[in-house]
Amino acid sequence: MDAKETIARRVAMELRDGMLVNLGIGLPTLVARFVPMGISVAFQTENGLIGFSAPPPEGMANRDLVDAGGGFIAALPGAASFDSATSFALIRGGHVGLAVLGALQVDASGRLASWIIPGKFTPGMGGAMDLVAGAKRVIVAMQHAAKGEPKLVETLTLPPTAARRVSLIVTELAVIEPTDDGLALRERAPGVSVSDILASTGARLIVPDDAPEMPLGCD
Amino acid sequence: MDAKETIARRVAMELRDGMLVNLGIGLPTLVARFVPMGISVAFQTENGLIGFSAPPPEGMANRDLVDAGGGFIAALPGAASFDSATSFALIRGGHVGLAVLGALQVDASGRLASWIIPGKFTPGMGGAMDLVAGAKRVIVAMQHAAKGEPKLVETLTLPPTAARRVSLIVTELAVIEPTDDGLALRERAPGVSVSDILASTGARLIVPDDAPEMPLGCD
Amino acid sequence: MRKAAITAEAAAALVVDGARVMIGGFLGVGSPDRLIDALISRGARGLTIIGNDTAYPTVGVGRLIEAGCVARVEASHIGTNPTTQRLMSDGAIEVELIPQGTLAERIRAGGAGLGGVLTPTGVGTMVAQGKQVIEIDGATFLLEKPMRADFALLRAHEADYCGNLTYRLTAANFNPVMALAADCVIAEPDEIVPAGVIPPDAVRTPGVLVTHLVGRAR
Amino acid sequence: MRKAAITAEAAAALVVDGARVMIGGFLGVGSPDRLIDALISRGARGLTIIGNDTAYPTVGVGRLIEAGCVARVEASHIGTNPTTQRLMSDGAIEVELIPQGTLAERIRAGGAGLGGVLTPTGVGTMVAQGKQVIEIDGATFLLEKPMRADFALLRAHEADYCGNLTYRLTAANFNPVMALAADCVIAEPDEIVPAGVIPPDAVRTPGVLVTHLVGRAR
Repeated sequence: MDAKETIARRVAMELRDGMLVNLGIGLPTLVARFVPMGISVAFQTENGLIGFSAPPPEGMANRDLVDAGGGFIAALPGAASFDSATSFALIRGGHVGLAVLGALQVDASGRLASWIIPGKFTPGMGGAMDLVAGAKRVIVAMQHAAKGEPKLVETLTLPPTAARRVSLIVTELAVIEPTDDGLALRERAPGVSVSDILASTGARLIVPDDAPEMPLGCD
Repeated sequence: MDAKETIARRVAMELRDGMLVNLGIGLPTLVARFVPMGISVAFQTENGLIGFSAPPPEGMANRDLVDAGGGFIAALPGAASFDSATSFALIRGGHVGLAVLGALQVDASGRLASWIIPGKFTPGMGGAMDLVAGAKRVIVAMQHAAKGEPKLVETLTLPPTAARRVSLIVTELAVIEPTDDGLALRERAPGVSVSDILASTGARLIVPDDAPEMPLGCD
Repeated sequence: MRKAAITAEAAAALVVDGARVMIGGFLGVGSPDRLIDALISRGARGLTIIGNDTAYPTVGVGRLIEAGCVARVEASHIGTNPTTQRLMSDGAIEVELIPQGTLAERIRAGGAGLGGVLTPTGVGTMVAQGKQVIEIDGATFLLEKPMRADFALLRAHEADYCGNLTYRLTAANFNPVMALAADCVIAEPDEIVPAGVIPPDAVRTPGVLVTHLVGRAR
Repeated sequence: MRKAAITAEAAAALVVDGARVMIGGFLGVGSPDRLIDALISRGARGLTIIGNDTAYPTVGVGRLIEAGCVARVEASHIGTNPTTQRLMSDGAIEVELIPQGTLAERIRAGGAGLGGVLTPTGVGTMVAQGKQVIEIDGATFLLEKPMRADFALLRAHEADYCGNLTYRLTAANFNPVMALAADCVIAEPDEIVPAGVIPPDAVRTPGVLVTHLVGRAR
């Protein structure tokens, strides 16, 4: 299992029956492949649809039906479409139960940075700032480090996406929960030791006596 | 021609081709009967439809298709329906070219009162406050006096519907325009003299040397 | 994401006495009549009703007023219902009058996570009393607070098994915004159809907003 | 209230150099491609483009950037278009980044006569710089100003002779709010049908908002 699948599988364990879920572009999108058995969730794409699966059958793509990353999707029976103002009324208004987002950094206070590397790359925030401000729960799904540099840092060096603390951070090494006291290690990936995690983390971690292995579902 | 028809006919002369028009409940509704030849306007009913005529053919009424007074209407080809938030986005956003409203009083500053007689009757403002705040032009269509009391007064004794000055006042006796200097008499009804008008008016009127007769269209 | 249909009686049992209840409709058109029946049958008391109007004594929300279910009304117009007028004069019910567009927008704001509504409507009138006035680029606006409720009782035309709703002609009115702004949203459709029968572009209220669907009467 | 159809070229001639232009679409999906073609053909210059993104260099709004028509962009995302990134770095175009929900709501406010938008989005970030922060009942909101434009260029699915518009699936996106917020609204539909063919409940943009319809190519 590669790092991305580990992350996506672990995040999928946070899905609850009946939830409206928004998956960010990139890694978070993979979560849709691992919805646990017996659970039914609705996925929203913020460009204007609830109820899709991706990709459409070969040759069946419709140019007017894409996800927020521009990829073709299929609509499920019971899908609903709407404009951007309504889509973000759903997001800002707390109707999205769970948003899963990528991040460039998360700091000890649980804030994430995800939309700009000043002077280098300025993709823009897209819908991420609204999702962090409005979703009931926000999970950051990201690789633990990038090019050897830790992405979990004591204080953000990049501009934050929101003042709000995210609910959970899931990486290929660990599950970490931001708390009032700082970042608390909750789970280890299979075969990963606490010292492995500490070695790749740039922020102080609250380490429990026993950090269990993360559940990754079954096939 | 009775008083109401005179008022409705004169107001109808203010309609312009392509206008979106909102007619208030009661007397203003009559204006729809006198749209001048060669002019096409769209009527909005603020409970959620543009493009209607009233009433529907005998036996053809639909319980889900009424105007803001609760009366059955017919939708014309090209009608559009929408919810209350959208309806008032159209109204507040200046998309309504002309609103025609009834009033209890209008004063020398051009403000109208139309929604409450404190201690006696409290119908509420319904959509009137939004229409006065948002329509491009607002015409008050009302009888000149009620029970012998002038409805045009120096200063409102009833609570105002808006701070905004209305565009024009049309009664069965006269057409009056609120200006920076006060209420200006613009036209007389056929057979009505300036002194008749002054006798029924409780506010100072700016009287021109020659007040022409009001046009009332032809059948 | 299928929903099970419940009866109007089961829905009315959820709406506890004293609750804040948004009810769709405009002079009774687009109001959930079976839910209103059921609230009257169970003898609901002390409700705060949020809606455009109180219709007529024998129609829509007016029937709840007549049956003594209502302690407070937040509406734009009560002129068509003499009972509301009389009970207000007698002090038996409280009435807050709100301009119609402001009411729609306050409910939308409550459902859309906005902090309030900045509207020119009501500036310089009794409606402005006690409210913050904000000057923006030389124009004056009232700051109107978002509105939410414990329950929203909606009338829809069609619902599908996922709870997606359509409305018909002028029966939509306040129903779509109310679907956003209550903790528990109960929809009473004229018809229920399988998922996939309502095309995605025809849906006006996505099913994820609907807590319960009222099924057909047996 | 019939409208006459105009050509994309005639429409592009209306859109003067230097204008503020809202353009519907999300990564090019739901963007008015024939209007974009016509703007490029006529050599439009100095436009301020308001839209969700700048798509890709060969798609949608990205083509206007590539052709040198654009002086300024107000959008939520430019990460898919390296040309936008490069021209911004070079100082050849200005870019203002706006959170996607805030952008949609600011445009809606501009079209709905509201004084601004009170949103929690962006509080405590660079987006809040220079903006008024308003505390309401213990929560903090940014006051974001309404947005309007000289022109809105929309892509619709169907239009009828009255200008009523429908959109399809995820091609609606910013088009419906933009229809409210520009002095001149030009819609490019895939199909034009007679009045009465689009049922009133299927209309998403009432025809009164549409200034011009772009007709079929000859």
